[in-house]
Amino acid sequence: MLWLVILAVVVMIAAALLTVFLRSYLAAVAAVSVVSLALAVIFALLRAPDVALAEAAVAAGLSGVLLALTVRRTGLWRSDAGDGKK
Amino acid sequence: MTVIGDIFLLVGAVFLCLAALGMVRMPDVFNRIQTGTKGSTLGALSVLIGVFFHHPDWWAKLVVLAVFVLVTSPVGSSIIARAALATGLRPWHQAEDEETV
Amino acid sequence: MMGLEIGILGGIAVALLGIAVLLGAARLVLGPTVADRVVAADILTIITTAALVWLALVQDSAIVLDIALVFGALSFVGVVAIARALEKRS
Amino acid sequence: MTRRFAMTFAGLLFVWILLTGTLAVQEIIVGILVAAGTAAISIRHLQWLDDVMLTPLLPLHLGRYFFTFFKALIFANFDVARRVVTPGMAIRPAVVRVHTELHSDLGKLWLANSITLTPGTLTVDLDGQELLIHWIDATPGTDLETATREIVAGFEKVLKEFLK
Repeated sequence: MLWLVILAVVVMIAAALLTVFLRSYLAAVAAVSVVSLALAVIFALLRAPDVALAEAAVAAGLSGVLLALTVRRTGLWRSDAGDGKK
Repeated sequence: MTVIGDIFLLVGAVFLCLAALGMVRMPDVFNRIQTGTKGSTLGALSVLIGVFFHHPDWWAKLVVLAVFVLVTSPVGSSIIARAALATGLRPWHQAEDEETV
Repeated sequence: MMGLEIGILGGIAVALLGIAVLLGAARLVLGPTVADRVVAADILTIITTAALVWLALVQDSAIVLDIALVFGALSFVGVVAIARALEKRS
Repeated sequence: MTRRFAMTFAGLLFVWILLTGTLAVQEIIVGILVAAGTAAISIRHLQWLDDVMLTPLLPLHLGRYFFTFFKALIFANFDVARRVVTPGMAIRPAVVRVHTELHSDLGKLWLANSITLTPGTLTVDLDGQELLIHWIDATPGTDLETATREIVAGFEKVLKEFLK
């Protein structure tokens, strides 16, 4: 079990670093949703199912949708550099 | 019963693992979606069946989850493929030309 | 850590799931285009849903199934939203 | 409209019963209220429900569909697994455009989903009656148009029994 928590933490940290360093906003949104995914798994592993439920509902779903819609509405994808059409 | 459940769980894990491996190995987005979505759908279904053999009293929620995975996973992959097409990723261009001839 | 018993087959299944998560995360980190990363996130959510169902079995608590359900539903909506936003940038 | 309401209501109530997992009277009453409310709100956006042809034979057709579908899904997985573990790239991607005879949105969605989970094919785009299909392995020499047509026709035949 401990190894699973460590694995989830590693994935979470990787995705969080990716969120910071990615130049494309949309890719960063995808990485953020992976962060909250890993966080929900950690909560579930640590036997806090109610917290995990809230985390899955709010962070994985709503914040991803909101961020994606924001990127779409504000046209921030125009400032994408490099990380896109290849 | 438990052994059958374990076998289904194992098969599901193998297919999920193969799907992820396909994601890493395939050369372009569309092939990644192909390998990823098929393997993960059957893998998830197989895990659900395995859990059903361990805990038959959970059947109702497992059925809802199975229907959910079956409906959403192909829709999700199709929509990503469509978005990839819209962003201008077209690795198969020559093949398409050959065909129309 | 928590004294949960997992059989040998179950242990192998966990290891495979862990490898699958790592491989998916590798595609998320490497993937040259945005679409690659979104696909990786999508596959990771499906793997996670399956892993949560399995976790419900290990912890023997049906509420984890609810987490899997909510998680599957909302992450699908999230992936669709990202894909739609990606589509618009063409 | 009544038909649509009845279908939505029945479906939602069924899901409610599955999720709560009991047949206790108070749960059912709450479920009826919630299902009726949700159905009343969402009914205007559910035009696709009109595409389902309700016949006594519907369960039979659904069963036949799922039989074909699961056979294809399992075959597809072994196919994909073989490609993934084969050293080198065992793929030759190509793209094909095919015409479908299904008119309803639900029918086309269902067809597209089925194709995505069939061996070697992926629905990329749906444009009117045209499906854009990506092939993972277009072996030279095979007639791709015909091969795709066959796959599409196989599902179409089953789906046309209960969808417009």
